[in-house]
This record gives sequence, structure tokens and C-alpha cells, in this order.
Amino acid sequence: MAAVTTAPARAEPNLLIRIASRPTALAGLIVVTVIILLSVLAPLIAPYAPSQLAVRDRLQGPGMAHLMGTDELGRDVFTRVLYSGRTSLTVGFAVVVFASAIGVTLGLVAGFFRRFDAPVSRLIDAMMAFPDILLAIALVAALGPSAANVVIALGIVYAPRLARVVRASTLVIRELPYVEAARALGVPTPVILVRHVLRNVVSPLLVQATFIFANAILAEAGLSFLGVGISPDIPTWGTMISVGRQFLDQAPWIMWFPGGAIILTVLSLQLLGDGLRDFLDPRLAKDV
Amino acid sequence: MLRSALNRLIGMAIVMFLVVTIVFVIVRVTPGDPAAVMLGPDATAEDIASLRERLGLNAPIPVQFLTYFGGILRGDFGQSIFLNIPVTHALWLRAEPTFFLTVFALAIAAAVALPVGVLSAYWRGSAFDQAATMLAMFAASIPSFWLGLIFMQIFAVQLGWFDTSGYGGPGASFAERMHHLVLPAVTLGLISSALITRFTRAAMLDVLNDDYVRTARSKGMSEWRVVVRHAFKNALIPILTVIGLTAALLISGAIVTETVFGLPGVGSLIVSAVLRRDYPVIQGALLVVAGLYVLVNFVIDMLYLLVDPRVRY
Amino acid sequence: QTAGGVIDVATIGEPPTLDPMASTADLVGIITQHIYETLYTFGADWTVTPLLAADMPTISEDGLTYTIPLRTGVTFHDGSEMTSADVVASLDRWMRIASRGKQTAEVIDGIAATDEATVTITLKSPYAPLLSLLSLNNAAAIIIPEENADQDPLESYVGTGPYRLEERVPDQYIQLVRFEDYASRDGEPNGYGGARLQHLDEIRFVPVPDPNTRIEGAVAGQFAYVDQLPVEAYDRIAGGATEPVVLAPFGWPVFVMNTQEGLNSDLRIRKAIQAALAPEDMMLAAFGSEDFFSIDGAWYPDSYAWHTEVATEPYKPMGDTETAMALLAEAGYDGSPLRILTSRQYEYHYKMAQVAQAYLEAAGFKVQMDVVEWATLTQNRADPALWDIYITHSPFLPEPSLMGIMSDSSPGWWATDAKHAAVEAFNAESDPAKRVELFADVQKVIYEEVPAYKVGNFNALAAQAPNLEGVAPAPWPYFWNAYLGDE
Amino acid sequence: MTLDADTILSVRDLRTWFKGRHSIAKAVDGVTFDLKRGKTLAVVGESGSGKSVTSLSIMGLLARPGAIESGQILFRDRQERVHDLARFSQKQFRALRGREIAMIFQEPMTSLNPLYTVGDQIGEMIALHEPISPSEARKRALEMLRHVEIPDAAGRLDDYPHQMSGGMRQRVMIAMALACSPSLLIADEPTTALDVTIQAQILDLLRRLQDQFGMSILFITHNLGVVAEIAHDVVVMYAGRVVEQAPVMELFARQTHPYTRGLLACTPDAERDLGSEGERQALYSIPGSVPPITDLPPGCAFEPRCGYAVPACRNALPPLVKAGENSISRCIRSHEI
Amino acid sequence: MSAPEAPLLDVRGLTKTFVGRNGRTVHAVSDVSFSVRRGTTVGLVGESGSGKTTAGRSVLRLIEPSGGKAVFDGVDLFSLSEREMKAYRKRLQIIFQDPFSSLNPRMRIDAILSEALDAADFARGAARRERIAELLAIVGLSPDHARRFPHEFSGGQRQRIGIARALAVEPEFIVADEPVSALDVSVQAQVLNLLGDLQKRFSLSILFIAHDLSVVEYLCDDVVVMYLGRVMESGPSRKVYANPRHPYTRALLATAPVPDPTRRKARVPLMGDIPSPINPPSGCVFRTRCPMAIEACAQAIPPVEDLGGNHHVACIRHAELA
Ligand SMILES: Nc1ncnc2c1ncn2[C@@H]1O[C@H](COP(=O)(O)OP(=O)(O)OP(=O)(O)O)[C@@H](O)[C@H]1O
Ligand SMILES: Nc1ncnc2c1ncn2[C@@H]1O[C@H](COP(=O)(O)OP(=O)(O)OP(=O)(O)O)[C@@H](O)[C@H]1O
Ligand SMILES: [Mg+2]
Ligand SMILES: [Mg+2]
Repeated sequence: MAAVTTAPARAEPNLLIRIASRPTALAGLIVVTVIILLSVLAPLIAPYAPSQLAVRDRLQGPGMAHLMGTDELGRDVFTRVLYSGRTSLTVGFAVVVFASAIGVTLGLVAGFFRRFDAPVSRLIDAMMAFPDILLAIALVAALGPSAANVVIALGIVYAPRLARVVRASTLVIRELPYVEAARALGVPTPVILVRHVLRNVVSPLLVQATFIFANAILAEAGLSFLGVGISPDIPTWGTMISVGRQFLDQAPWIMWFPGGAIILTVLSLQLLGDGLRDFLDPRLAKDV
Repeated sequence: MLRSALNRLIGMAIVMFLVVTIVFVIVRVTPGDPAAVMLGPDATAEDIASLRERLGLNAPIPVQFLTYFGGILRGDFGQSIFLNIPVTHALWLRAEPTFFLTVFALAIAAAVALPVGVLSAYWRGSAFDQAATMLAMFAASIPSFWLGLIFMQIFAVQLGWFDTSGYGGPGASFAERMHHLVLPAVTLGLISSALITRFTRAAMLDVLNDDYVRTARSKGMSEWRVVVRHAFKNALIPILTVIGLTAALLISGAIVTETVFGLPGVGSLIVSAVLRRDYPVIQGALLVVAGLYVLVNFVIDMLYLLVDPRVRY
Repeated sequence: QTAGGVIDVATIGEPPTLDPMASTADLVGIITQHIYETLYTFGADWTVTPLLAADMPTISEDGLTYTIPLRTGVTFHDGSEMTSADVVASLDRWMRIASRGKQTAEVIDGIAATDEATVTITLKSPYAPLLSLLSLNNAAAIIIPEENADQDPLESYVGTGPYRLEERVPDQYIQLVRFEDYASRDGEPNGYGGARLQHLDEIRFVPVPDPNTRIEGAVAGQFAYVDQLPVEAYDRIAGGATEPVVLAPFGWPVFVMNTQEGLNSDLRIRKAIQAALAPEDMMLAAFGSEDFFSIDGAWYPDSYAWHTEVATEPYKPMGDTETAMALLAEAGYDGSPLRILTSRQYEYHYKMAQVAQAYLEAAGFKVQMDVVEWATLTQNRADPALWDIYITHSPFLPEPSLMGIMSDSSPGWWATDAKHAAVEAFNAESDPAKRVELFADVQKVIYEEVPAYKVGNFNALAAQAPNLEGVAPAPWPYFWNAYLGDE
Repeated sequence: MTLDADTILSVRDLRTWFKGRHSIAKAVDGVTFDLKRGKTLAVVGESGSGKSVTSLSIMGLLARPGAIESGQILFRDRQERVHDLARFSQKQFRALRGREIAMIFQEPMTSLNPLYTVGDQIGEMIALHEPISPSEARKRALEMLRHVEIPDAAGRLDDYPHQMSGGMRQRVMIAMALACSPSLLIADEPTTALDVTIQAQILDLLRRLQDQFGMSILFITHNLGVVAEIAHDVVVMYAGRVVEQAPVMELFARQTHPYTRGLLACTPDAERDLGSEGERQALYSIPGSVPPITDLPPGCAFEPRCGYAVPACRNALPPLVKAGENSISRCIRSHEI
Repeated sequence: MSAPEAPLLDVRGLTKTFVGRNGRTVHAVSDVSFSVRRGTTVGLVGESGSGKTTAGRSVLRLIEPSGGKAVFDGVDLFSLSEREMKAYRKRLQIIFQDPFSSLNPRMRIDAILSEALDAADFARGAARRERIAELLAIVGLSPDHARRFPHEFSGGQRQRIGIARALAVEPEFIVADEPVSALDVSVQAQVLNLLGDLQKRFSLSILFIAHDLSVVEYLCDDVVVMYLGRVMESGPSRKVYANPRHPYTRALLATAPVPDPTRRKARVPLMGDIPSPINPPSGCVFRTRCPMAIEACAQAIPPVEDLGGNHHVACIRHAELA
């Protein structure tokens, strides 16, 4: 007997209010917002220019002149953390967008059209067989190390994960009576896909997206650390750490601050995602 | 049972075939001429042309694919450009540290995560749960190389309990080699434990709300028995899945951790292969690692058959 | 001074090959110099001294014939004895395979075994750098058994050196053990030459590609010797379990210009770059403290005979942005990007590039950085279409002719009449004193034509266990003569 | 704590609330009823009226944040001792559950642990409460399967739950519940998920087992047909409160609360609702819908939907009053109905 | 307009098999025939898994039937292409059991109704707004409910919205798949009354799927009793209820609990469980539980016999029950 399926998310228009009712999720939301604001407003906030050298002021500890100290070329670490945030967040965000574009398409197709389910699912399985960093490394090695290619590589890495989530939700939604009602009315399939399926996949997708955002930031840092990611002359938190690592002893702040920024960002994204998951899609807790 | 095993086996074969195809495609999209890469900067145009001929790079793509696929079926993954040995051999030389690293890391992760996950689900919303959830999330937010560096700084450099890097010299005893794995395994284990903790908690929460748990309680048994015998055993099924997923996570982690700790494992081989443009090694490593992942998940599927009498694929 | 002991030496990575003919990489030279030997080598004062040759060659009056007497009773690791046939076969292979050998082959007329223990080299024209080339340990003219000379790539690692290859596990270690039948020269050790003592039983070269891991290893005292540490780690090393060893000066970083294609084919642009760069900031960023570098426009520091201050005026420690701007205007620079090709294999390359970028931009350049892996860099630099400047470094070589820019075919492709005139005169002269004078002309041409920009002198930092003795600081460290003392 | 000698369970003014951050869900708010020895008391009410929460309160199985706010749950055990379960600790409950009070649930599909055979699960129940060897437990489990009339009981002992149909599983649940001969069986909608023909089998079985084992049954349902089928006495709940209690015959003959009356009237009945030519009379229907239990009116919760409502209904919660020979009702106009 | 005797929908030999996950065939509906006259309600009853939903959905081509035909207003729906079927979609509608999952939680009520009006090519603008208000009024909701989301409604109200959506396209025929079984009894009556009224008002024809026999008896003109994918008995409700001629119908009627303790009688319930549709019994599918089964029942599928007055039964021993 087909199991009785429950409707996935009950829509809650006042999501923000609901998030605000959970302290950890709210904290996550606030921190993420602050970090995004700081990055966006970097040119206004930053006391220096991001690549303004002052070799003679190199490796100065945090102080009044330089909130977070200076790096090995005498650049202001605070400024660079802000500017790096722009790239790191942009990369993370672009990965989410790119991965979603592929993942949603694949997931919808596999979930909605039985015919494509088996082939697409097998493809997803095969893609998931590659550990994320490994696949990303190989793809970056193949495409060449540039920010755009890192985004493409990570997007390809995370797309199957999203596709799985979307497929799973689509499989459930496809069978729901409101989809059937639409078919009974003769609503064209593309409209059904968008209006009924996609719209209800948005919740689990949003939850996943926050986690992928977080993961992408970590992965980018990992790739940069390994020296196979974004070119080091583009400041990202990952590249800052990989450079700062050499001064772990003399000037630990060069690595601490971008590292702290990563941890803070990733942690708050996770808190936010966790909160969203609780509100939007409790069933998802056990999915990938 | 046999039938479902066979079904899974066929599924696995299909996935493996796709894996092989994906790797082929990745290597094909790599810009630049593999022959030119292999021969290095001093090569003449004639050298490159003759190597292309020898490698079959002039054949049509489907023929190339067949040749390549045939090679893989025979266990021939090609020759490392840099190391000048067969890729399989290179991987085999590097297998031991990676194998033990992942096994230890998984053991550590499971030893930490399972009890913590079970208890925080059981005491949902308690201070313990909140602390554990926060900690797990925090652990999952730390870049693994960062944690490795800090451990190295404390335990190897300052306390001197471990070597900072390497895997022992020639003839190093097994114990000595394992000693080198302690820090990397702890690093990797702690970070992976975050994921397993969260999944364990979620799986336990799920089953703790199940009707049969209420039935078990209504029988008048101790909570311990309810949780372990009735709830946990059911939660084990999704947890097994995570452990399978963790296998991939561990290998990703191993790539970074091995690099930090200078372990001569498959992970660091992959990184050096990328830096050295040793495409056959990259390709071979991708295949082997993905193959292992598929295999691990196949084994886990088989475990389902043992644990869960309902599973009939 | 006891015999015995095993040492671990941390190196910067896995050597691409154990055939020193096939590679110019320092790493390959460092390791393989323990296995193979050349006819000549460098003494403590960088003069050429015989190694497998019995003595210095007899050079004919016209400078075209070198008669080299060989030592007898030297055995290879496979037990066979070295004869002139082995030497001739080896040198043939060298001229066929080694990049320096190929370059030398152009002036060599023939190599012949005169008898069992004598080899004669005849030249087409006098060529002073010959002995230095035969002495160098990379792209080295090593002597191997005749029957192995056909191998390419080399498969039997059989040499005459004091240590022989026991086992190689890629990326884990290269294990060398004492060669019991080694025939050492008599007398005292003299740099790379003289007697070679075999105190140690075993030397293991352990690749530790990550510089930070090397530092940690050094601080923790995990290795007897750690090569190529970032100089800024000096204080940490000093506070750790091993002792810092500074080789001062070690070498020079260099910005090589692509004279063949692109922006830098215009001398005025090159001159503008020369004026724009501020070596002091670049060196400071790269090496941290004056203790580890010096600002010096001369291509050889004053500890070398080749040192001369001739023509170094354009070298301005703080740069000269105005002059650069003027030159740039004069060249009619159109704002197309100046492409700097660099890698982070050597972190200081990259840091210098960053500072250079700032100064070049201040002078009006538009700069594009191509930060790639070292392997890619060595590949890309061979293609003139891909770059305008690439960054590398070199230890101070005993013979100026060995410098990359001296060859027309090395990346940069500097080949002008003025260069040829100066270099040929320099190479043809065999009198050392005169050669020093002639080198001043070479340096002058370099400053006039700017095929490359030497940034300064820098020191190398290594670390060594307190009980490791008998290791002389050297650009290519060697461990014969080394022994383990009491702790 | 006084309890009639033939009363086995007496729930007195029980209040079980779920306290949230912003609201209190008064899931059970003043439930009172008595269950006689060897009898079946049916609790009926619509979804959300607090039936399950009542039964979980009795079993001590409330999940947080649910807690008994006030009231008594007096229970007479086999040694004739009377306990107030409202004050029991979990430890005390453990000795009681399964042995004195057993429970079966609505979803036979999910109430059995999928990973153990039915024999194991029945045997476990026995082994928990009696010192018994595994083989002995197995024998007893088999015996119980026979009691619940599972065909080929010996062959099914080692079946897993998923290998059985819903009806079979519900029989297994009953076998498990009765394994230690409890004096009280709580059945929370045990037939709701089953087909009518299977439902009839289970009801039939329960009746026979009651004769055989002599246990009292607290039977929770929302189906008045089932009530008529099995109950001796009936409690009707609405929005967490008991609105009426009466012997089954009395209740169906004459309802003393407008809600009960409405419930019966709105179940279609061909005799009543169809004319001789099959023409339909409109069904009686209760207007409006059940109020949310977090936000109950101060007076009678049924007042907004009630045809008999007078302004007095709105002011205070009507008390439970004697309304018929053996029935009580929470309606101030019960005598007029 | 049409000949009085031609039914609006005539289903003949409807068959639907599913291929289950393990490759085994599920015989969900086998050779089912019934017809729905204009303006009448036909009840489809049977236990869980008997194929009621499958039959209903097949008729609307929401799943592709495996065999048979469904002649609607003279046209066999099963022979139409998906495109031709589109024209018929708005003449046949469906309402569902689960009031929670039958409305898209992310769409406001007006959007849900609007989608249905789109399907009927209803003009946009003020007319549409009026029509939505009218539809809401028809099902007893107020027009200002239009801007709300489904979760803001109770189960009964949601069911009304589902009905409004089906009515929006002015269908002639509605499949109502257990529209009241998820509702509380007090609300159930409201919805039943509504359905009854609407049927009269718009002279709808309804296929009413239910497992509650008293509801069917109350609401339906004809009844079709299914068991394990097959029709056991069909005919006018009054006849079937008063004089069931199939042992299964009999058992169903006997076992259905009646809210009247005085009518509680010692009745023998049917033995055993419903067999699996993967592997239905040979001959008469009911024989494994039939108190009257004889050997002949296993031999052949019993033919459908016409008892006159549109009363049909598929039992070889029906005469004994007369
Ligand atoms: N954990 C909980 N938290 C908050 N409210 C709860 C909880 N459990 C139950 N309730 C509320 O208590 C009320 C009574 O629930 P209960 O399960 O007893 O109803 P019921 O009569 O058994 O209904 P049904 O017929 O649907 O089983 C419901 O309104 C429900 O929402
Ligand atoms: N998509 C499907 N795939 C496989 N089997 C199916 C599918 N849909 C229904 N079935 C099977 O077909 C049979 C008839 O199902 P159907 O839902 O039509 O029964 P029903 O009479 O509506 O039952 P219920 O009263 O439970 O709604 C069942 O055995 C069911 O398991
Ligand atoms: Mg309940
Ligand atoms: Mg159905």
C-alpha cells in the first residue's frame, strides 16, 4: 500500500518572525546579515585600500592604526578581511546559484518525469561518488584556476546534492492531490512544474542552499589552502589563510582573523539553516 | 535477499560505468595537449606528434573511450608521468596511511558522535542537547586544515608528543607509523563527528517519536532498554547511510589533512599530482576513490539487508 | 668523530627524477650528487677541482684540446671499474640529454678515449666555461657505466658516489646507504672536492613540500637537516630543537623579461620597469629583515671574484617612479597589461611580485598577475606568447656563463649583437683575471639591455640538528663528511 | 483515596496541559469518569478532543511539554491497592505498565518494532515482568498468538511485522498487551485504521477476550457505531472536557448534552434521513467547528455551536450534573433536551 | 438534450495494472463496468485497496488505464489523445479525500480558484473576481476568504474550497474520492449536505467513492460494490441495501457498525484478510473469505448476472440469497 504522505511544508508567510523566535537562528541571521553588510559596504568601512602596501609596516600586531594588524606586505588585515568577505561570499553565493540552477533542473526532471528518473538518478549517484574536494580539485585542475572556474567546479560538486533533495521533494509533491487537481483541470505541465512543484520545493531548497553556501565557503578555503583554488592575488578568506599560515608564529593575526571570519560565517549560516529547516522542512533533518 | 544483492550489484555497475565516463570527460575537457604535458617544455613538435600517435590520441573519441575503458577493465590506469610508475602502483604505495587514517578517523568520529547524538536526541532541548548541537555545528564550521594546524602547533610543536609530519622513515615499525596518524586522525575524526552527531540526533529524534517506541514504553521497560534496543537499532539504518556518506567526507578531509601533516597518502598524492600536472594519477585517483565510495555504499546496502528485515529492493 | 648513524634530511619535495643529467633542478642535484660523481667539481673557494679526473686537464696552447687524466681503481656501485670508455659514453649522453650538455655540444668537436685512463675533449673554439660545466651537479656531466649510457630515461641508478641508492618510495623517502667500495680521493675535504668521508651509514631524503611543515619539523627536531626554510622562520628555528644555518649570501631573485614578444620586446619598456622597481621594498617583503638580504645591483656579491659595480646606476633601492613614468611615456605605452608570471612554490617570488605590482602600477603600468603552479610556470615560460616577466631565482653560480640569460635559447630569448660580442669574448678568454674584467662588460650590457632584473642578494636558511657535524653550508648541501656527534 | 469496590479506574477532574512559550494548550481540562471492573468504557469525541492525551496521562507516557496540571487518576491494582497515577514517578509506572495496565494503539502498522519478530516482541513483554527463560517466553508468546486467533500461530511466531496484514498486527498488539493479564486495557482507536470487516473481527475478539481474561477496557474511538457495538458505558468528550457520561443504552436512547445529540443526528441514517421514495432529507449538521483548545471560551466550549445556548452558558463553565438515571452531563439545560 | 436513457458516463471493462517496485504486477482494477446517469450519484464502495481510487482516477485519465473504455457523452475518453482529452478536462472534475494536501499551501485561495478559471478560459479582471466570490458563496464561504492561505482554514472549510475549485470549470461530472472520510463527523454532515445541494442545483453527476456504507446509502442513487479490483454487485442503492445478493455485500452491511446499541447482534464477521492484489485468488476473488464458497467458485470468474432493474451481481450462488 502506498504510504500516506503528508504535505511537505505548510506555508508560513511570516518566516522572519518565526526565525526571530528562535535565539540561535536569530543570532545566525543577524551575524550573516552583518557579515554581508560589512562586505558590501567594505569600501565605506575599510580604513585602507585593500592592496595598499606599506612594506615597512609589515607584520604589525592589532592596534589602533590597524584593528587586526597588518600582513607580510604591510596591508591592513581588517581591510582585507572585509574585501575578502566580498569574494568569499560572492563565490559562496555564486556556487549556490549555479548549483541550484543545475540541481533544481535535474531534480525536477528526475522527480517529475518517471522516464528520466533512473538515468538522472544514476548520474547523480555517480557524481556523488566523488568526494567534494577531490572532484573540485580535479575540475579546477581541468578548467584552470580562476574564481569563475572554482565557482563552476564547486557548483558541479554541489549540484547533485541539491538535485537529490529536489528530486525527493518532487517525488512526494508529484503525488499530492493538489498536483493531481491541477492535472485534472488541464493545467499545462510546465505550469504545474513551476507553480505547484517548484514553489513547494523552495523550502527544502532554501535550507539546503544555506548549508551549501556554508560548505562552499569552507571548500573554497580548502582549495585555496591546497593551492589549487582561486589565484592568491584575489583576496578571499581562504587565500588570506593560506598566505597567513606562514606567519602563524610571528603574526598569527593574519590567519586568525580570516579564519575567524570563516568560522563565524559558516557557523551562522548553519545556525540559520538549522532554524530554517525546523520551520520549513522538519523531514529534511535526516536527508543529506 | 540474493536477488536484491544482485539488483544492487547491477545498479553499482551502472554507477561505476558513469563514474568512469565522468572521469573520461573531465580529463578530455582539460585544456592543453596531454602529450605536450607529458613531454614537458623542451619537447619538439615531432616528439609530441609521435607520442600522440602512441597514446592513441588521434583516434576518434569513441575509440579513445573504448581503449581507455578497456584499460580500466584490465586494471591498467596508465603510467604516472612524474613518478614513472604505473598509477595503480603509485596509489597502492600510498594506500596504507590513507586507509588507516580514514578508519581511525571514522572510529573516533563514531565513538564521539553516536553517544552524543543519541543522548542529545533523548534529552532534546536540554542544556546538554543545546551544547552538543552547538559544538557539533561549531566543529563543522572549522576548516579542517585550520584545526590540523592548531593541533600540530600544540601537540607536536609545543608538547612534542608527536612528529609534525611524515609517516616514519624506511623500516619504521607499524606502531611508529600509527603514531604518526594520531593527530591527523583526531583532526579528521572530530570534524567528521559533527556530521554524524547531527544525523544521529535527527535519526534518533525521528524514531523516538515512532509509535513502536511508545509501545515499548507502554510495556514497562527501562528507558535504557527503550532507547538502545528499540529506538537506536531503528535509528541505525539512517545512521549507516551517513557513515557511508562520511566515507566520502573522510576522503575529502584526508586530502587536506594529509597535506597539512605531510602524510604520504592518496590524498597528498592527489594534491601533488595536480601541482605536478600528473593527469594519469589524478584520473586514477578519481576512479579509485569514487569506486571505493560506491563499494562502501554497496556494503552498507548489504548491511541494511542484515539489519532491516523490511528491505526488499 | 664516529662512523655510523642515520640521518633524515627534509627536502623541498620529491625530485622529478634521479637522473641529474635530465634536470637542472637543484633538488635533483642535491640528492644525486651523493650517488654520482663528475670529472670535476668545485672546491671550497669555488675553483674547479678534480673529482673523478686524476688531475686538472692539460689544455693545449690554442685552448682547443683538453686532455683529462682519469683516476684508476674507481668502482661503480655495480662493482665494475670506471674506464675511459665509461667516461666517453657518459659525456656523449650528457651532450645528448642534459640541457647544459646540449649547449656545450655546440662548441665540442669530439670526445675520445686516448687510453684506459685518459680522455681528450677537442673544441671548435676556445670555451672557458667548459670545466665549470663539467663540474656542476645539475644537468650534470655524471659518469655512469657505459652500458647504462643508452638509457633514457635512466633506469639503473649506478654511479661512483660515496652513497648508493637503496630504496626510493616516491613522496616518502629516498634511502641512500654507504657504498662500501667507494674510492675516496686522498687528502683533506675541500668543498665539494677533496676527500669524501663516509661516516654516516645512511642518508634519507624525505620530501616535505610544505615549507611550514618543514619549519614545524625543524622546530620539533624531527630531522637532522632541513633544507630551504623561509628565512623569516629564523627565530622560531633558533628557539627549537634544531639550529639555524644561514648561507649568506645564497643567491639572487630575478625578474626575467620576455625580449622576444609583447611589451618587453621594447627596450624602453624594459628600462621603465628597471626604473620603476624598488628592490628594497621587494626584498623586505620577501625576506622580512635586512638580516636575510642585501640590496645589491651587482650580479655577483663582493664575496665573489666576479663582483663589480660597473653600470649599476639604474638600480635604485627605492625605485624611481618619475624616471619610469617618463620612459613609459616615451615608449608610448598603450596601457595593455604587463603580465607577470609567477608561482607560490617559492613564496618570496610571489611577495616580490606583489610589491612589484604596486610600484609598476604607481609608474603607470597596468599589471596582470598570473599566479600558477611551478610546473605550469616552467611550462608556460617556454611560450613567448604567454608572459612579459617571469620570476625565478638562482644560487650564485661559480661560473657566470651558467646563468640562464647567457644562453640565447633560455626563456627570455635575449639575443642581441651587443650581448653576443660581450659574452663570446668572455667565454673565449681562459685567463681568470682577464675574465673578471670581461665580466664587467657583460654586466654593462645586461644593465643596458635589461634582459633581466636582479633584485638583490638573499640568504638561505637551513636547520641542522645540534649533533650533526661536518656539514659545510653550501647552496647544494651534501652529507658525505657529515657525522653524528654526541648530543 | 476512596474508590468503589467495583471501580477499577477513576479519573477525577484531570487537567493535562501543554504549556508552550506563548500559549497553553489545555488538551485535557476537567475530565472525570469511572471505569467499572470487567466493563468497557468508551471515550468518544472528535479529533483533538483530548482522548489520546487522557489515555497517555493514565499510562504516564505524556511527552514534554505535556504534564498533569491537577486532578486524580485513581487505579485499583490486582492486589486491590488504590494508587493515584497522577502522582506516580516514572519508576512506579514502569512496574505498572504492561503488568497492570496495557495499551494498544491506533496504527497497527507502526506500533510494532519492525526489526524484531512478533514472537520476540510478545516474549519481551512477558520477560519484562516475570522471571522466565527465553524458551518459556517463546512458548507463552505462542500461546498468546493462539488466544488472539492468529491462524497458524506457530508458523507466524517468527514473522516480522511487515510480513503481516494490519488486522494481524493488531491481533499481535492485543496478544502483547494481554500477555501479562493486565487488569486494565487501554485501546486508543484500535480499529480506526482497519477495514470494516477487519474492524468487526477485532471488536469481536476483544469482546471474547474480555469474557476470558476479565480485564476492564478503556476504549477510545470517534465512531459512535463502534461505541454502540462494544461499550458498556460511554464518556463523550468535547474540547478537552467530558460533556456527558452514561451507560450505552441510556446514551443512545436519550442524550443529555446537545453535542452528543448533534453527533448522533449528523450521522446519516437511511431510516431517518431517506423518504420512502429515497428522497433525501438534509442531514442535521452542527454549525461551525471545534474551537482551538489554546483559546477556549470561558463558558461552555460548545456554546458557539449550540442550538440550546442561552446567555448563561457563556459566563461560566457548566458543572457536570446528574442528568438522567445513570448519566451525568455538563449542560445547564440538560433536562430540557 | 440527450436521450433520456443514455448514461452520461459508461465505463466498460476498465482494467488497470501497476508494475510494483519489485517488478510484480498489481491488479488494482480488473474488468470493472458501471455507468453514471445524468444528474445522479453513484457510490463506489469497498474496503481499502479494492481499487476505488484507481478506478476513479482512470476514468479521468489521471492515470493511464490499461484496458477498457469510458464512454463520456458518447466519446470514449480512453481513445483520446492527451491533447483531445484536454477539451474534456473541464467537464470532468475531481475532489479529494485529504483536505490538507489537496490545496497548494503556497497559493492563496483566489489563486487556486483562478487557476481553475484559467483552465476554463474565464476572462480576467473584475468578472473573475466576482466569479471567485460567487464560487466561495456557493460553497458557503465568505468572499473575504479569498486572500487567505489554505492553512488558515479548518478541514471542512478546505474541503469546501476543493469543491469550489472543481465547480469553477462548471463540470458535468465529478469524481469525489472519499471527500468526507478525513473529516470529523460534525463537519462531515455539512459537506454531505453541500454536495447533495450542489448536485441538485447544477444537476451534476457524481461518482462518490467511500467506504462508509451509511453515507453511500444516504447520498447515492446507485451503488457499486468492489472487492479486490472487481465489481461484486451493483445497482440502485435501495435495492442493493434492502436486498444484497452478493455474500460480500451482505457481510459488509452486516459488519458495518451502526450507532444503535439495540441493534447490536451476534454476527459472524468475515474470516481472514483481504488477499494481495499482486496475486489475486483464481475464480471469484472473494471466495477465500466467502462463507458460501464452493469448489466451483475457484474455477472461473463468476459472470455478471443481470437481476433486472439495473441490479447486477457477480456470484454463482446469488440465487440462494434472494
Ligand atoms: N505534544 C503536544 N503539544 C501540544 N499540544 C498537544 C500535544 N499533544 C497533543 N496536543 C493537543 O492536545 C489536544 C488533544 O489531543 P489528543 O491527541 O488527545 O486528541 P484525540 O482526541 O486523541 O484526537 P484524535 O481523534 O485525532 O486522535 C489536541 O488539540 C492536540 O493538538
Ligand atoms: N501507483 C501505484 N503503484 C502500484 N500499486 C498501486 C498504485 N496505486 C494503487 N496501487 C495498488 O492498487 C490497489 C488499489 O488501490 P486504490 O488506491 O485504488 O484502492 P482504494 O480502494 O482507493 O483504497 P483506499 O480505500 O485505501 O483508498 C492497491 O493494492 C494499491 O496498493
Ligand atoms: Mg488520538
Ligand atoms: Mg482510495
